[in-house]
Amino acid sequence: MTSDRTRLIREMVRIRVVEEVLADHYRDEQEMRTAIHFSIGQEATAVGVLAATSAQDWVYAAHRTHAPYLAKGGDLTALVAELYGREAGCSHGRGGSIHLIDQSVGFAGSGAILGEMISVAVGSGWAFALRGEARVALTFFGDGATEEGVFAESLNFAAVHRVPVVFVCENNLYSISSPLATRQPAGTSVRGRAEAAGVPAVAVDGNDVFAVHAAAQDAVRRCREGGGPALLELSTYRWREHVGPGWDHHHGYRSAQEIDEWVERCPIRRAVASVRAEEPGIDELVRQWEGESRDEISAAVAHARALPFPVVADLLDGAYAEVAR
Amino acid sequence: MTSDRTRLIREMVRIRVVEEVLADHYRDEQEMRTAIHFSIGQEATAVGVLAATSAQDWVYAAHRTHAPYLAKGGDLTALVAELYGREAGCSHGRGGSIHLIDQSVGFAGSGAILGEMISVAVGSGWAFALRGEARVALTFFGDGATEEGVFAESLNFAAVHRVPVVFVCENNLYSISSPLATRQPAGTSVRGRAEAAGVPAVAVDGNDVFAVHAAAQDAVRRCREGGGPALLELSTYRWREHVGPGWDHHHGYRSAQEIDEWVERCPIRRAVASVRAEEPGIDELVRQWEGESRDEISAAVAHARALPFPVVADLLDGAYAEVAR
Amino acid sequence: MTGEREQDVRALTYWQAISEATVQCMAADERVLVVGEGVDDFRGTYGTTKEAFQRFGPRRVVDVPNSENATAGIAVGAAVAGLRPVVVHTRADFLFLAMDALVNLAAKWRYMYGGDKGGAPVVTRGVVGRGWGQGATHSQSPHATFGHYAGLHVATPATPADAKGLLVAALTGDTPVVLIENRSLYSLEGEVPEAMTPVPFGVGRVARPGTDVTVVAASLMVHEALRAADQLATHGVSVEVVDVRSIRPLDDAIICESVARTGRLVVADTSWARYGFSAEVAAVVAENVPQALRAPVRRVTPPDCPSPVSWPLEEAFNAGATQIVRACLEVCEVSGPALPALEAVTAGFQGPY
Amino acid sequence: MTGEREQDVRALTYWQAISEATVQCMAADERVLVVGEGVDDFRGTYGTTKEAFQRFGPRRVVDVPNSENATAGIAVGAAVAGLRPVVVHTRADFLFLAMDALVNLAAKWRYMYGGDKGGAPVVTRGVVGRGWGQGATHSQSPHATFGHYAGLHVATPATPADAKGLLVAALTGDTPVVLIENRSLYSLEGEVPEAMTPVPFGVGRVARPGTDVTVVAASLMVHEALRAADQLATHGVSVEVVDVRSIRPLDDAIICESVARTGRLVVADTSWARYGFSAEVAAVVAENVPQALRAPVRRVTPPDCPSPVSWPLEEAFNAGATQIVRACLEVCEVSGPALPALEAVTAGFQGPY
Ligand SMILES: Cc1ncc(C[n+]2csc(CCOP(=O)(O)OP(=O)(O)O)c2C)c(N)n1
Ligand SMILES: Cc1ncc(C[n+]2csc(CCOP(=O)(O)OP(=O)(O)O)c2C)c(N)n1
Ligand SMILES: [Mg+2]
Ligand SMILES: [Mg+2]
Repeated sequence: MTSDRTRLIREMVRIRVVEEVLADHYRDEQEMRTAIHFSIGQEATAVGVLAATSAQDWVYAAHRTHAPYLAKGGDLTALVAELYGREAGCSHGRGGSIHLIDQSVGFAGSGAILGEMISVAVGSGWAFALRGEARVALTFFGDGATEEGVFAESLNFAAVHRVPVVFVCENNLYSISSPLATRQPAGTSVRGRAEAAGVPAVAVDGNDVFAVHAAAQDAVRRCREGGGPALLELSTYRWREHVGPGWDHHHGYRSAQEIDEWVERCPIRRAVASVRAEEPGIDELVRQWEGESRDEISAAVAHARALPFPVVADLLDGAYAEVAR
Repeated sequence: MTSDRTRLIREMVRIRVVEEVLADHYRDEQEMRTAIHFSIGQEATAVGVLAATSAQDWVYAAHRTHAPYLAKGGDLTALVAELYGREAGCSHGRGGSIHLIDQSVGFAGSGAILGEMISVAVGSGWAFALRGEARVALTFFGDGATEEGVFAESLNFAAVHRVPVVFVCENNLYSISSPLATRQPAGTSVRGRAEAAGVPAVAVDGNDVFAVHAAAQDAVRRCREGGGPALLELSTYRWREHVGPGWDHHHGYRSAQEIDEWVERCPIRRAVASVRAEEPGIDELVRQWEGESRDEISAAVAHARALPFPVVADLLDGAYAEVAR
Repeated sequence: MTGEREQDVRALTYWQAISEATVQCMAADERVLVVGEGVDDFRGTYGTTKEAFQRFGPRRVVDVPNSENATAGIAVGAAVAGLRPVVVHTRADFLFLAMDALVNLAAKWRYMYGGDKGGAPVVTRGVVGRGWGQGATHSQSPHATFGHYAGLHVATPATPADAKGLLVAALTGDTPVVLIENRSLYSLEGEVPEAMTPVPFGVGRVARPGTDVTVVAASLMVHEALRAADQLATHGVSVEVVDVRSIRPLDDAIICESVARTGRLVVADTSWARYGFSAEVAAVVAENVPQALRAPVRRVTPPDCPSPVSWPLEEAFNAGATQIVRACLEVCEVSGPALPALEAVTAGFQGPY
Repeated sequence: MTGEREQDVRALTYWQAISEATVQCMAADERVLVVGEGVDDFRGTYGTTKEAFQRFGPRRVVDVPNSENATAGIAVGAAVAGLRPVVVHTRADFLFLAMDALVNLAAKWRYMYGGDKGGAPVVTRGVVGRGWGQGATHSQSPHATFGHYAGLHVATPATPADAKGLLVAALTGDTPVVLIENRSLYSLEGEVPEAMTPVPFGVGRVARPGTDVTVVAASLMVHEALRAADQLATHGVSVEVVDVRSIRPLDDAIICESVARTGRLVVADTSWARYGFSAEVAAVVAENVPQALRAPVRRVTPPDCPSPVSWPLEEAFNAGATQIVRACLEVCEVSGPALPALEAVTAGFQGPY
């Protein structure tokens, strides 16, 4: 039990450190020529949910990809190489930060068009069910993506066909700089829309990794047992700017105070505090993990920067199955 | 009051007779070269709802157009001429049964792509509100159209912007030959999805013209007073085949018994029965209205068939504003 | 189908050929499933999915909600997970609602993830409504719209044999495919091999050899071109008709070889001229064999307006054999005697549908 | 802008020109409103909607939910009811989700209802992302996809003056318009008239006169062509550059007149060759002045694959001046000394965006 809880904390720490280090390199070098949407501050959602899955379960992410990719067990060096546009990247440099994949661990893909991957995840989960496999598909998306018609269409199909898919909404209150109130009516919720569409849903504190994990375990178990789809609405908050490495207190679409309040609710700090009693050495452990992760990501960055770029002669490869790679 | 109720009955009788006569001509002549979706059996929805509107209010229909067009006051001779593809048709023969329009009475248009007109109606209602006009937009669509993503997107926008639009769902249990159960999850309803999206909704017996009318009056009044959108889910039933003039007991997707039960619940017969006490002469009146309507539609058909077709030289006219008509 | 032994071939209608290909592919590969609105109903998508439903039932011939965008994305996800869905649309016009999933997901899947993770081989069938006042939004042929995007294969079968063979190729290949079928061809009969033999994408065929002018056509227009050729033959004009079969990949070679021989090109399409199939064919010739052109290229397509309903307008809108004859005479500079207008291939078709 | 008096013209960037057109049209016509995701935010759609929001506020510069399909349909309904919405998309790729509303509703509205009931004059702006690893689904230029459909006007402004003038024309005309803007042009400066003067659709311009070869280009490629022309001039090749400005309607005459003079055609586009802008331009020449062609037509476009992210691949994918130079030398049969590769117009641009 304890080890479970510390494992979740360790995973969050690793993702936090990896992204913070990447953000610095991104800003200072201008060498990762790909739009990056950092998950800094939102680590509990990916870590809590994906710890409830196995490598046979598939997860699809949207544009905020690194946390789900790493939480699912995606290869770090292949991620960093992808960000630097290298041939050794997980998508051979063709996809960039938004198009990650690591099939060996069940990270099935991610995409830049809001909402579309939700339908893709439903399709993969449907395939699992049609073949009678006890596998689950999951899909991460934000509050903004729920405004896309494909979200409603996907909920409806999943409910009608009892598809083993877990819809994971990371509700961070904003779509770029548009607050929820300008996009969705007061008194409604993503959870409520899912339930009205026939998909059982729960709303969970998305910065409480243990609560997220427990809810995800229930949802994944129900899917696996043929109970049909489920939705998790996880309230959380993005610390940095929508896209890119910086902070955006000064842009005015949200208050510095609001950001600071959410930083106070840091999912890592909260998790640490809640295990401190049973795990007195936790702070020491966190410092140790931070160091290890810093070494790991620094090594991955150094390694990636030394790798070769794709060869221009291969430009067309992979556009069609006939053009082999 | 009485006169109100009889007016509604008279309007239903007229639409019923018009469509039955058109169906016979359609079948026997094969001269109306346009796909027609008859509303026979569903007259109470259009009549009950649109009697609550004024000519300044706009209604958009989907593909089942004749009843809303006539109930809104659309010109009968222009409708029939359109069905026969004549230049004098309401759309000069360019649109056919699915693309009707009569701006003088607020029938703003109808269209063949499922769900799309729902968003158009929201846009027109939004324009009314932005200009501060006390006008209402309405949109008729079936249960099947609610599965289109644009329905959810439109509900959300209308709720966020408090658009004066009344969503009118004619739930006739089928999408062509697909029953509701294969398309929408058990335990859900169009009304429930609307409420979850922030749009107040009521479910009404769509074959009870008086109940429909009362609900529509409430919805239209609230819209006019700035109370925002509303949805009416009206349960009804299509008697004839999905498209075309025939009956389809024999096709097996629905039972003859089911059809017969719904024919028993004929909206006209029910309305007549409910007013008989207060209006003893109603049956005589109905027979009289049937005769008048039969004469009216027969004259319109004879007139339309004598009218000229569009001139081929005008083929391009109207594709662009620059090409005047 | 040259190479087939006679007893392997029999006459089938276009819709029967599609049905046979579907059933044979489903029998041969349990991963194949049919997905679409009403594919399971008594009409079975104009007959094309009826036998498949009777034989394989609702688990493999799946009626779906009216949600074209999600259905296309779901098919992508199912294909990525190893199934082989065929998504069927009773009107190709509905494909605009599925366009994002087809162009941004299916077409790019393999490439975006590096080329070695597999693709999203979804097969999409869109039926073009034509005639009987289908109207502006129920009669479009969007093949060129999809043909513009790398990653897809797009075909426009004109014959029962190709309707079967190209569907077989789609369901046995690894590339996402859009098949645009014309409803007016459904009752046409032609010889179709019994075997589940694919017709490769990107290989056109000379539907009729000729020497004076090349008519390159797709789908229904191949038949209009053949009938135009018959009539022109009686006036001493020898027409070569090229059926491209698939527009992506496009068989540039067969087009250029023919025009190099005839020196004249007419392109016939069921969709508009601008940025359409007829533009690409003309461009291929202008790129490769411009010097061969002894006359200006002519395009026979609908005029630049939406499709009207009223039948005299609709007849005028849908260009056919008569317009092809006129174009051929013009490029051959034969001022032949005013020829009688030809009745459309689709004449006698009983609506409504 | 010939005809303008000097003091009426000053230098503005492309984004400033769009902003000015928007503000002037909103000031002149209270029916005009701006609609789009984040149009009201601190970035103001790369600056183009910022001043409009500051001046006219949230009632006329409206942030909307992430619902491209409904937003397009809502804009149609608002336009039919008398408003003049401009719908803004930060990536043109998102237009696939709005395609049904644009092609099946906006484009056909006027015609479908008989031509005399008014139309749906919605204006849609789509910004093409290019460079800095935008990737396969954030870098497409779908102008030809919309250009295929009758009822729309589609323009690809290449200069600040045209970015302003074509938007003014769109907002003062009665036709639904799709404007495809290239993000890489946003910081380019050019002379722009102060007046709210429309630039008519369907009228191209000779961006540079020449005698040996005609390069017909759209949007960003006009500048690549101009830079190619500079370099070719130093090698004795005189290039005429035609900027079509709008692709629907397309100024066939200016293309044909130029090719009739030069005898050689290169077409340059930011989108793919097949069924694209470059195909239509080649077809127009093959239809009208084929005999003028003294060399095969050449198309300079991205290769037939999705856009990759890794920068060496992305650089190779985005054809530019260097490829235009090569194509011109080829059609002019000048085996000029190996010329130094040209740095892209977009070089020095600092991402990410
Ligand atoms: C179809 C589509 N529309 C718009 C965009 C532009 N866009 C990219 S991310 C984003 C915000 C999405 O917000 P949300 O779904 O809440 O995810 P978050 O960024 O907050 O994690 C938007 C609007 C897009 N990528 N795709
Ligand atoms: C986008 C789209 N998908 C599919 C169709 C084909 N179609 C025409 S009517 C119809 C049934 C719609 O059912 P419903 O909305 O309940 O209306 P009803 O016909 O029952 O009145 C369908 C699927 C269409 N016209 N548009
Ligand atoms: Mg968000
Ligand atoms: Mg229905």
